[in-house]
Amino acid sequence: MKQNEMLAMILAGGRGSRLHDLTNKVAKPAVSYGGKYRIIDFPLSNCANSGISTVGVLTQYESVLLGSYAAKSGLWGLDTKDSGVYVLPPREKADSDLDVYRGTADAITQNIDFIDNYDPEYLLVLSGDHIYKMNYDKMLAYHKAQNAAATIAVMPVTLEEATRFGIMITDEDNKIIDFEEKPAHPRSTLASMGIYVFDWAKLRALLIKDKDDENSSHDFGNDIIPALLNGGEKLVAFKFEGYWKDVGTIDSLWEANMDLLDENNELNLNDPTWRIYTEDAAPLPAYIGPDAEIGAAYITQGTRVEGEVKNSVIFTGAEVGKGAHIIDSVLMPGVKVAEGATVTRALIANDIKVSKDAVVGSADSKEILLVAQDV
Amino acid sequence: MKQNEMLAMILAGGRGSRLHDLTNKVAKPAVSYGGKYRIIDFPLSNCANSGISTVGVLTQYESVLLGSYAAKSGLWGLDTKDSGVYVLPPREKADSDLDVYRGTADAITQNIDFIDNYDPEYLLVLSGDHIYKMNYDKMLAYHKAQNAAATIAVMPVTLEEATRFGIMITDEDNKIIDFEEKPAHPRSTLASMGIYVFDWAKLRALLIKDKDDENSSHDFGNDIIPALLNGGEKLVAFKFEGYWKDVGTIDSLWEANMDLLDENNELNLNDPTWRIYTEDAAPLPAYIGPDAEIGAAYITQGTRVEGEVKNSVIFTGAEVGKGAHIIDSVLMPGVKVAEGATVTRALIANDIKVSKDAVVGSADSKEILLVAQDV
Amino acid sequence: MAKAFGIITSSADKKVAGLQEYRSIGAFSFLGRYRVIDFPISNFSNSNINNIQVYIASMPRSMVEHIGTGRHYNINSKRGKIQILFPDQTMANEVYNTNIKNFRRNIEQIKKMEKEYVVIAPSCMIFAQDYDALLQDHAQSGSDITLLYHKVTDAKKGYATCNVLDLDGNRVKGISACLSDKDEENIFMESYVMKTELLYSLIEKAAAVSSIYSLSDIVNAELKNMDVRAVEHKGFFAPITSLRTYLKANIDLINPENSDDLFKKDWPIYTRTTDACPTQYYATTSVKNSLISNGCLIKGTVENSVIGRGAVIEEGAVVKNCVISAYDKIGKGAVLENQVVDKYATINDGTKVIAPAATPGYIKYRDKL
Amino acid sequence: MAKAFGIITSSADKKVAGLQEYRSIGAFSFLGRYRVIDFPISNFSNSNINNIQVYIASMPRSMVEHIGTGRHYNINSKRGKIQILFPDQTMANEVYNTNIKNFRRNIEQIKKMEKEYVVIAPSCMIFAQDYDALLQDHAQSGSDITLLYHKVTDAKKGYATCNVLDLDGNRVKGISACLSDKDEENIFMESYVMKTELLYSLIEKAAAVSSIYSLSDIVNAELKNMDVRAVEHKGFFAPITSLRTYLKANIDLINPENSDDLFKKDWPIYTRTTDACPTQYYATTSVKNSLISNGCLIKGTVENSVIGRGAVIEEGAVVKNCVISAYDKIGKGAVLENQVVDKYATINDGTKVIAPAATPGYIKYRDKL
Repeated sequence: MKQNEMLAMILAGGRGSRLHDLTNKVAKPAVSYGGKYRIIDFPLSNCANSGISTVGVLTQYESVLLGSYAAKSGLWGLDTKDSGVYVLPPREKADSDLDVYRGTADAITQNIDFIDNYDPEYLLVLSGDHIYKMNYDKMLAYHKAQNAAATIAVMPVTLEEATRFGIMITDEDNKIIDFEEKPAHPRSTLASMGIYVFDWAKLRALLIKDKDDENSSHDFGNDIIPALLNGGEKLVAFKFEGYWKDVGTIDSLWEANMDLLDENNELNLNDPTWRIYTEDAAPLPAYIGPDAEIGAAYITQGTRVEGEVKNSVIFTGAEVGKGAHIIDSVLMPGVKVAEGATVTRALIANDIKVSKDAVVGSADSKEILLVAQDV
Repeated sequence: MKQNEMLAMILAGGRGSRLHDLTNKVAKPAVSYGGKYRIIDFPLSNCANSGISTVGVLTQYESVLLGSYAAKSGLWGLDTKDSGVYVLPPREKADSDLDVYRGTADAITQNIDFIDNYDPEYLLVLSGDHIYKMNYDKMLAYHKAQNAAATIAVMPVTLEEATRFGIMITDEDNKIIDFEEKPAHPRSTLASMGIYVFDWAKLRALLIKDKDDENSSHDFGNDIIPALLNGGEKLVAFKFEGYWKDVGTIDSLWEANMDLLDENNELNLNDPTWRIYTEDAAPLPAYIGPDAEIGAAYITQGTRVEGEVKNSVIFTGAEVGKGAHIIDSVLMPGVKVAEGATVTRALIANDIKVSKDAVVGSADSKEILLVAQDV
Repeated sequence: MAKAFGIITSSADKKVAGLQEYRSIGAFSFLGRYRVIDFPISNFSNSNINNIQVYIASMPRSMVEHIGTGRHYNINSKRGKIQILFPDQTMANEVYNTNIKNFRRNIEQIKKMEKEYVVIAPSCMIFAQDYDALLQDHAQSGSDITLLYHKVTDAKKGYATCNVLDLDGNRVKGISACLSDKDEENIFMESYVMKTELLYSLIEKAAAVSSIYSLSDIVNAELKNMDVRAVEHKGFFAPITSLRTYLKANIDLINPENSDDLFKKDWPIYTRTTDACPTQYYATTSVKNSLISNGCLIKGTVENSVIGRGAVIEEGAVVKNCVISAYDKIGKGAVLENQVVDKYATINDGTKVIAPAATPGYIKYRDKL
Repeated sequence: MAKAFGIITSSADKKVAGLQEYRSIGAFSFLGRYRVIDFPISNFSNSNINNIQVYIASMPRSMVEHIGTGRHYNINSKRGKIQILFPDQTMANEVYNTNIKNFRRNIEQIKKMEKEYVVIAPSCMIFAQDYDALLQDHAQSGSDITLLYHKVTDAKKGYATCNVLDLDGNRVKGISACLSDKDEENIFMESYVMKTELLYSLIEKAAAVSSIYSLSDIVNAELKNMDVRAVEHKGFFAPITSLRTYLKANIDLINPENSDDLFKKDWPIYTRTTDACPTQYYATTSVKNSLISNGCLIKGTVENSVIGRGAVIEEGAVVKNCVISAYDKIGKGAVLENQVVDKYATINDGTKVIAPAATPGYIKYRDKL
């Protein structure tokens, strides 16, 4: 696409409180995933691969790590002369006091001045905590071809799942005729993925109106999309098929990691035409010791494995001692499992130490055990 | 110096309200200077040239332009694997609500978590709105040689000027024995430049104590330096000789620009061993038209001069029409002076248009005229 | 993302006296702050062609340093790449040093591109061109190859080492050296659009027919078997084929009418910055109709000239119709007319070097006179 | 900021069968994800030597792409620079291709460095060295030159193209080829610290005496006129001088005792990232005592081997004591022992290639067998 024809804004302010101790110190988009990535690498790499030059990352809660990470725009090649990743927490202005972002739409409203600097025709609004690969340039082409005011990416879910999502009711031309937030009795199974392309001029006008509306929660799903629909604007659904995951809970984060053990997983991180970029820690390749027993596993560089690893994902800097057993588990970055310890159906948080001969988790547990303190 | 032995934090939150309309839209550190620079280029280039890898820029008021500018760490070569410029506005944390920086020291206190990530031995605290060249590595070497808890850069001023500065009273070994903020009757002429090297561990402990002190204004000059002195810590003065300017007013900003017309000015921006780096707008060289009359002038690339320019500084993108006269003036970026207009003893703000045959400013005016609206 | 990758050829067949002893034409400085290669690379970058191969015939150092990883050309280093490709070994007999030979040497790198189309541009010509538009136009036309040409009315001057297209409408009937005595000619801009598959087969065919065939030779030989179409380029065009045309291209672009045509707001020409400060002018100076780069000290008289970064023009010096390169020192009272002064040269106080406009002089790299 | 600039020599005098046909030793991949040149560049960067010249003898493409602008080596591009310097023209008779000739060709670039000292390191040897400490040590000693050496007890094996130092205490009495029948020798690590002025004069002297003199030759010849001191290097050291030593250096570093000695937390070895995903291991796999890069699919058996990025080891394949390079495919049931497999090679299902450890085999770039 042309330079700055479409600007991307990533909503990365979520507290992710259902991830418990994993998000005590880092915002959810900075949580580690897939051996070497952080969740926000996915929307950022998608932007880079879709030819988008300028990305704003809207942070809010506990953003120091997320902020300094996203600021390294070179990780995604977004550091050329006219491109950049800009971290945008709430800020004080001449005409308003310092205030938190009151909702997803307010986060954009508070950064209208930033967006105006680039004078884009289209605005892409993304969430910072979903795992998926998507070509936003194709979505923009669809938006243009449909001559829509807004295009919303949707994916088919089951009727049961549909009760947990914003659901789009469309006609045969993918035109959105109605929208329901978490309906008890869904009229459609097309769930919004929280990915929007807007005509910037139209959205801008609407945001300025919404800003002072006391009845508004300043949210895209609750306020802006309904306002567009009620205003008679053309909204279309862009159908996505492929891997998409909101890793909102420990179970779903574990599951998303386990998905990678299937060689034919839909996400396919090994696709040379659509790489996910991340920080490279410059360590050695994975060291697999003389007595190691490796089964199905997903292991990244900078690890040392001297024990058994089966059906598990081992992140950068993790170590598995001699005679230790890692079964159906996820070892996040820097985890050290000492000799003889056994870890089963557990997700061990960053830099945790599992001591010699400790037994953690169990094969029969229904839920995945989160270990966030040394054991 | 060793990677991250010393981290730099630039205080860039000033409203700069004495610069009037120049700082309506941009924070003072982002104000243009010297044809092609912004003020914050000076501390950032000094950091790069002193071998500092990691710089935090503490922004507050109207920081969108300053923030996106400072985030382009590659401009100062600070985008290598382990270096970066990080923009740090106030942010919400798990244990505290979103709040503005309450003082210079509080700005550091609110970012202790950021600094701790890099585990530096020393912290360099700088101001974002001074124009000067300085090797902070030499200052650090002095700090270490003196085995000080804090080192403060000072420069000699006149007794009259001394009443406007924080004044350091030192013994013959440059040890600071007392400190006076804007004294009516100065006991010394060594003015603090607002440049500090601290032992991070000592400062950190002090900041945590200061944070909850209700009598503190959370300011380095008012609170932290006196507390160190009272605590019996060794503070030393590091003497600076050379060009240093706080461009707090329109007159001083104009004057600082005019200083560049003297080939032997002390600042010497043409020094190949200590370049000041800035954004390169990739325009053509300066076009000097067939009827131009150029006298003593400082003109950067991307300009078009077809009239007369005498004793003036012409910034990127500025244009001077045929028969126009620019005398003793500063044309900020993007200023267009139409044919036949005359500009005398004026500072024309960014992107202002001076219309055909307009007359702006006068040779007899005591103060420099700031032109911030099209005339 | 464009469906094409870009190739910039070395233009090793062009010979510019003096300058070329120290670097290839692509690495020549141009208009004070650019290098000639900035134009084809910026054209590709602006056309969304982010995979670019730059072929180098010899003396690669300055080109490698200038191009770097291409960030300053706005190429996302994760999605795109500027790759510099070197010849195996320069042959003593220059006729062997063809672009076909260079392509063959690097054929594995061409095969890695995996793009349907290739756009080929020369490193020695100054012009702006939207190759994305040309690519779409080419695909729609159904032709095998699209070539770009520029209609000139001064063909007798300055195009000696260029080729011309013999056209029947927009069909190309022949490609031949510009030796005619006509004023009007269609100068071939050495720019091609074709499918990558076709380039492979032309490379193989050329090698099979003759060891000294270049790409234009094989295209010319195959004209009867292919549909080769020409598109006319409009706007500023300057091939750098001699010292005179180099000087002329620089001086022509002082005129805002020409520079406004080449440097458009939506078509930036990127280059590497050197962090030079603005230029200092003195009370004694007189500057007329010139382009002045940053970092200079100008005390003397400059007319109709292009002055490179960091040059010093001392008091009383007179510089007319010249290209002064970076870091040159022009001494007090020195007089230069119609000269191309290479980098780091020193003209001593009072030295006078004057040449006629038709045969400009060249002053060597680091020379003192 | 160090008071020295760094030079990395091309090591064109070393000959590694096979691999070197495609790239110089500095560009060899090493331990799956590094290249040999990463070690000397990281040593300089970690020693605060930010102005680095890398001399290249031939086949520069992969080296130029790998080094880029040096950002990944933590070199601030505004204050420092990694400069790649090319030979004028490779001479047909290899004896002429000395480092002195390459220095002379690029003498203007050396003169631009404006640093008091120069540190010279080879591109073909794997070791960690704090050159800043060595520089301070050199300055304090008052010697003219400081050389670095490593004491070995297996001099008969693997150092054939290295030189040894003849020492009297720490005074160097002679530099000569390692041809001795002794086991203990002081292998010269081709690393020098001296004043830049002395390097100039040695370059001039060497050229005056013999066209085939290299830097070590002229230093040896001048030993009687200078105070040349040697410092012993401790820690992991592996010169890459043959296919056998290349394989051995890789396999030795599987052992954490060796790798912990070379890769220290405060002495990172930088390299360029390729954004490969983690490696996928299957239920059928058996991996023991190996280093496995990212992006691989491992279904078969791997023992005592180093596996490069993106390699595929199919079910039933057995790889022992091998270096498998990036993007190799080892087919089902194939057996490889003591092999160095170059990049992009395919070993078909069932193929067996077994060599003795003393004379390992080499499988060519892009070969299929």
